[in-house]
Amino acid sequence: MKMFVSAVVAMLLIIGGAVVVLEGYQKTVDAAFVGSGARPDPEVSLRGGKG
Amino acid sequence: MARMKFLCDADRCIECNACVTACKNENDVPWGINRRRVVTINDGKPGERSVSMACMHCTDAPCAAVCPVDCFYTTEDAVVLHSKELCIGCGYCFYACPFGAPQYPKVGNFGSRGKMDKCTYCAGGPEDDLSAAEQAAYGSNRLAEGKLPLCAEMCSTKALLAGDHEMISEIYKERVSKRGYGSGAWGWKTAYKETINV
Amino acid sequence: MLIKRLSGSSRGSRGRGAPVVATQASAVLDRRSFLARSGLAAGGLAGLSALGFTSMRKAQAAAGFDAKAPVKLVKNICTHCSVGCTVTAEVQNGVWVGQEPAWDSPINRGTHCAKGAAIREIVHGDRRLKYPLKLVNGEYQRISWEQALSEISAKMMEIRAKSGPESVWWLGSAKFSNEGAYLFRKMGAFWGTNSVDHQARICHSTTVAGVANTWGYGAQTNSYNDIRNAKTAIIMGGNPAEAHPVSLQHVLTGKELNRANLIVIDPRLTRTAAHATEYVRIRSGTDIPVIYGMLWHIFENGWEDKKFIEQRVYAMDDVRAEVKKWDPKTVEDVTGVPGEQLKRVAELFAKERPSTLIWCMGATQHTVGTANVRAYCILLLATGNVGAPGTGANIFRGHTNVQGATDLGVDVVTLPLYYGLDDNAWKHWARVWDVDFNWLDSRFDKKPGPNNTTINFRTVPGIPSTRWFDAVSLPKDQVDQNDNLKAAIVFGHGGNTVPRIPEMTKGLAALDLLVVADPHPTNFVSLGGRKNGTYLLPISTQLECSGSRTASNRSIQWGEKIVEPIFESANDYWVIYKLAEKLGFADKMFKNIKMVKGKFGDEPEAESILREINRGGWSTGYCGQSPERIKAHMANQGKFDVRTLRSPSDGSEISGDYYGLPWPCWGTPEMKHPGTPILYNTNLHVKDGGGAFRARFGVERVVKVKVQENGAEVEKERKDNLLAEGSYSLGSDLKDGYPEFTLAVLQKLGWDSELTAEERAIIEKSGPSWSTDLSGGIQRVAIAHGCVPFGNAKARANAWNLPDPVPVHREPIYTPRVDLVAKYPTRPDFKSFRVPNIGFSVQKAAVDKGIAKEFPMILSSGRLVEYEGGGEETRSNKWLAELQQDMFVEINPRDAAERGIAEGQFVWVYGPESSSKIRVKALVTERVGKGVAWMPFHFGGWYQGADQRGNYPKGTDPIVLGESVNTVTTYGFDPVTAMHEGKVTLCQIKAA
Amino acid sequence: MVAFQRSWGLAAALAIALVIVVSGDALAQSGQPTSVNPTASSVKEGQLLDALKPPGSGPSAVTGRVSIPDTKSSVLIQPAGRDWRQIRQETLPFYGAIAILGMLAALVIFYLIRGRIAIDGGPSGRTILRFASADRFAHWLTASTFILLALSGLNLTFGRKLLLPLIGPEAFTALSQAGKFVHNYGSFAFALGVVLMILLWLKDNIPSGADLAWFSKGGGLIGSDHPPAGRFNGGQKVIFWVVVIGGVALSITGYSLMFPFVFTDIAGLQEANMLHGLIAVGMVAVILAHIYIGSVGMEGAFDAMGKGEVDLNWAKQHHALWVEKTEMKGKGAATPAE
Repeated sequence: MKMFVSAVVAMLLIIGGAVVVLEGYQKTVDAAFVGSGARPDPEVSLRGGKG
Repeated sequence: MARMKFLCDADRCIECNACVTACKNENDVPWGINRRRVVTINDGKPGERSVSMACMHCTDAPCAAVCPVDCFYTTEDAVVLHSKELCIGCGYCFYACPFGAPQYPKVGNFGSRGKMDKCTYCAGGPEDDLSAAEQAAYGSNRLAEGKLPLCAEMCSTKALLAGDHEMISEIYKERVSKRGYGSGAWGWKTAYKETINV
Repeated sequence: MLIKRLSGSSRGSRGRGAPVVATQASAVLDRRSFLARSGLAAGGLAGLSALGFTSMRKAQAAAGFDAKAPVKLVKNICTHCSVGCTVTAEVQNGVWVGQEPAWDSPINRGTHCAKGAAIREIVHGDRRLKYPLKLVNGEYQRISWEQALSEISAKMMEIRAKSGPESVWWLGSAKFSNEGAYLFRKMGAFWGTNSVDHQARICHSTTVAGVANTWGYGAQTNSYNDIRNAKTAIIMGGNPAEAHPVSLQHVLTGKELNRANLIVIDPRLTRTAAHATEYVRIRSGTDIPVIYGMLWHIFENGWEDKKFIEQRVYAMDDVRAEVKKWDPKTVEDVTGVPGEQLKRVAELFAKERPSTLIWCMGATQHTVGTANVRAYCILLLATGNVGAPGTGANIFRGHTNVQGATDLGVDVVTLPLYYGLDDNAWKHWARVWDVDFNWLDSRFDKKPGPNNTTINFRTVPGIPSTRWFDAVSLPKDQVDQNDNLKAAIVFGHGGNTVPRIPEMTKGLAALDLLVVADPHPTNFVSLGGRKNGTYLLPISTQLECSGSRTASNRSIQWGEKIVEPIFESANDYWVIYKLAEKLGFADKMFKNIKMVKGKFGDEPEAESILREINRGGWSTGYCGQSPERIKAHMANQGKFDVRTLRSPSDGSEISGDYYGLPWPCWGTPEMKHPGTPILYNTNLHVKDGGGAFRARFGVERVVKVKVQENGAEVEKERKDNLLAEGSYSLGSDLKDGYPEFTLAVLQKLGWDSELTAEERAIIEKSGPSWSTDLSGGIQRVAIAHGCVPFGNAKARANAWNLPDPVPVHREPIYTPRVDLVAKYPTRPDFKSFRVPNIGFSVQKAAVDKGIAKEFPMILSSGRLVEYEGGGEETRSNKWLAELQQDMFVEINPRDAAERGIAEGQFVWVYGPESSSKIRVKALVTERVGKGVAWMPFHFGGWYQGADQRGNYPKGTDPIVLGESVNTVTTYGFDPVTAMHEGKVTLCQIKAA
Repeated sequence: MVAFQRSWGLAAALAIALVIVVSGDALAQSGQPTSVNPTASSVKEGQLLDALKPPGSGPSAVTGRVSIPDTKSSVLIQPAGRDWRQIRQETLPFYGAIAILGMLAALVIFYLIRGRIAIDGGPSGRTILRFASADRFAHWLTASTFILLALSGLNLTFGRKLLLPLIGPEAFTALSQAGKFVHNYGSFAFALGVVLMILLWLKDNIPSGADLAWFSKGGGLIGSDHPPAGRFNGGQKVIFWVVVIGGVALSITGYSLMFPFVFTDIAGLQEANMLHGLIAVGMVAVILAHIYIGSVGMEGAFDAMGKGEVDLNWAKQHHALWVEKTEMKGKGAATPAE
């Protein structure tokens, strides 16, 4: 049973890791759809992680 | 009751984007989400046509049918609305929608794409009419004020018609009979399973 | 924060009995709350909260929700293009919270284009200039208005002392209200220079010159609404679908109801061409051969309107001679248009009447701009398509008040209302301004002229906006004034709309003083690398002050102030008044103008400025549009008919008026002249808006002619009658042509007895002619007899006082067809507007250096519907900026394939002068033909590949920046008005 | 993000549209379409939809050009949504229900007929190591995530009809939202598990002759004698390959759904969603059988993965060849069962 528990814990860790990592790359539309010349409101960057 | 529809007369639409900015102005839609957009077909060639497209509020709406959490409802004016409280942002409505109307606040969305936002025919959402909550989540509710969607009201050449389907069909038929040509009621067969024989 | 209406109310919708219970826009609901509500919170772990694990949040009422403040509906006019759409604003507690369609306006009938529907954002403007700024060692410091105006005026006085008044250059704006434009020109006059210009220079300056020299006034002869009557419409050199979208409502409705022919002639298959019944693709810069190609078919087949020509046109035979050279073969070689197609177009235009000719920048922005425009008018005259419903020269003006600003003299060649610069004009305005003529004269520089004459700069045209930086950088002896330009006072004008930006940056850097008074910092700030001597003054938009503006169809509309000027911005009136005060002539300048309490203290009242304009506006019929009459029109917009623009004669205060009292609106306001919707319309009585061609070129023209007389060649004098023959306006007592009305003419006709005593007294003190008689009596009497005050003459097919009296084709300076330059060279070099115009040498050098091989592609520029003018204002509006986020060049698929360019990739566009290059995206499309490239001209803020966003003061940089097309556009100026050649030059494109 | 439309849809649409709309416009040097009447030849929706349909398939999308960076919005009409809806509303639920309920029914019937398969000669009290801790870890990692993914996935397909009426919209939204969250982020754990299993057990799962024999005798479940089997018998190999192929397919389609428009356009996403659903439902059915046989259906089977040590008699009965090989190596010394 020990392995079952460790497997479930591993699963939860992976889920948590995925959230933190992937949310970092998650872009909001006001950051995703920005053309070469555009810079919408700087302070309202809803991008996760890197500004 | 009225059966509200949209009709874009592609022979009058000049892609001036008034409908797009009117929608943004009236509903305060943020950068990146375009409830309404104008698509130009055959761009640059003779026979080029522009069509303004948002949600067509279909009969037997595909989005409502496929929604896993059943968050859509159709008003008696046949306007297809949804509740952002119930939506889980799964994207199924986007696959089903023939017109690409549903939009999501996030892109590259790894499962948390945010609540779906789409054209509400300026009829708000489930919250009580003209309340602050409805205003914040869905934008204005012009239908409750006895008006029509601002995109159609402000269309520069009166190409985009909104209102009861008999009235706008009548207007379009009359126009086509007078001018002798017409590229048809775009999207009606797909959305309403019937069209205006031009 | 965009304050959005919290409405628990019926928003004052029309005709609804329900009491107006509205909510106060208290809680700030903007895009962030919108996104938060849609399940999207900021921050890294957005995933968790975004999902709203406990998604069952009760919709908590926004704090401070208040439903008491009523909604006020305010009408103003859109500040973007010249169609003149009415904007209905909903104001709650002094906050503009929403826009409603203005259903009543006969011009836009509730509709808008993208810019009009997004105009509310301009008054919220988080990218606006917020307070006066001073550039100190490259850093912008916030200063007070008082300090800014004192330092500016001190510097100006210093320059005046050292170099004289001509070294200060005034650049006004087409965004002024009529009152602002008038004050700006008046300030230039009181300062002592005629170097006062605005966007009309690079818009329709050639139209005004060409059309005025053909039949009297240089303005749109009919109106947008009148196009509904047209059976055939040619749109040549214009793309109204992007530049005047709401005008398409009338053009397309007319096309549908009349099953009209809509023919678009343009080098590019524009959005307008997509709705045409016939599209003719021509080579850029060959307008005259196309027109003459059509006239060739018309004269060949006798389709011309012979009676019209014989009665109302002078010297059409000179044109016939020139047209003979343009047979279909030659036309096809030069323009690329097959003969068959031009014949079909010519036949439709001449036979299926009424036909109208619509044009815009495509016709005017050439080194042959004035000649182009005259050729357009000649085509209309030949086919008798002037002065009737559905006909006419529908000149689509650009900005919201470029027509009003042009009328009110923000122009280097004239005083307000086209009086010109001669002594007669100055005396007239001295009388109206109630100022001593000699004092005005003393304000101007004098300079010894050739064979001991003295040049009085009071009567010398100033320096236009296309040449100002040459006047700064050229050596002093090449500039015909005491010293180079030292200071530039810029009110509401972009920095990227004039060609040769590399040259301009040199001039910009060399200026001692640069003042930019504008709602936005403009491109002047991003270029030139200035470190000191720059002042930015925040000016409010016209939506934040009241005033009248003249639309392209000459209708004058009144705009009510919607909200107070935001941040620390002030309106034009106050700034001009304060500057005039600091310069020491405010007392004289505002002598008859009432002062009212404004945001920063006393400011001139718009209504009283308009009354002063009415007191002096006799020459152009700006005398009848009193503030009261115009405001009555705005209040009763719904009563005006959409096709004729006339209101029913029901005895009300506006009965029988045409909407906006389109000028000329003769006589005093009390005379209640209804305005002239269609110029030169002989089918109506003058008191109902009828008219005729203006007798402004004299009664007779003496022409020296060589004639064979019994074997010897003798030079004889032939006298040509310039007055109309057998054509007159309805109900005219004089059944033939007659000169313009003066006291002498009245006396000869015995009508002077009808003048009242007061009128006679005023005439003694003021001028004896219809345009200088301040009482309006001469006009009243003339109209009583059914005659037109400015006379009844023939339109001139041959404008003998202009270069190329009969328009001739001349190749653009930079032309791909090098073989044609010898046969159709540009005009020889000459001094124009105080600076040398060396177009001929530049064209010759281009041919010698083989520029056409190294730069094979024709480059043209034009409009986008989402942006306007230099684009600063519209690129700062996030709803518009989102729609066009990349500066691009349109390139034909085959040209792109040859250069290995893919759709959407970055490319370099190289210009033939100053090794200029810009980095833009490629838009591969069939809109442009092979060998043609096209770019919008609204972008700025990048320069030759480098992003200049850092040069803008913090928080005032527009949302979208991009390269300016005018970095690669080139030399070339119209001989009459110094208009630039923005529509055709050469370029090379390579993948970046 | 490239601002202009770049998907093949546009190029094809325009090229084809050009053919049907314009009389051959051999563009002369100056790009001169000869007699052109843009209005008469105005393109019609029906015309375009039919013309753009690749032969023999569903109607293709009508695409055009938009000026906003969101290039996917240039798809004006994509009727393929109808087909996707058809499969989502009818095909998937129908076959899903059949597969799952059918399997459950079959297992119940089998249990009633065959009952629990006992160990020949009862448990011997001595055990033999069957699966090391790594094997067990991989198995349980994949198994536990699969169960969660299956439940949340089935909820999206059947929840609306079955669960929503019971627990009400708000609760169902909360549940579905949590389910989607777990589904999307748990997928990484599942993918990892599948990879581990491949690494660990691929070599023992290559199909061989013995398997055919195993199948011909119904795997010892039907009838009496028991075909010899190596480490993994035929059935287990089937399960292995179903999990591997199915797992990989689900991951591919799943991740193209989680990264929309990165790999494919709208049509691709619809296809991925259809495949994801159908494969998943099939896998659920198969795994149900696996769960049955590994727990209720056979005495002593659970210990293989539970403790890793199996009863010797069980091992001899089911995996005789494997037992011999192991003992021959003398590695698997018998140790008394704890």
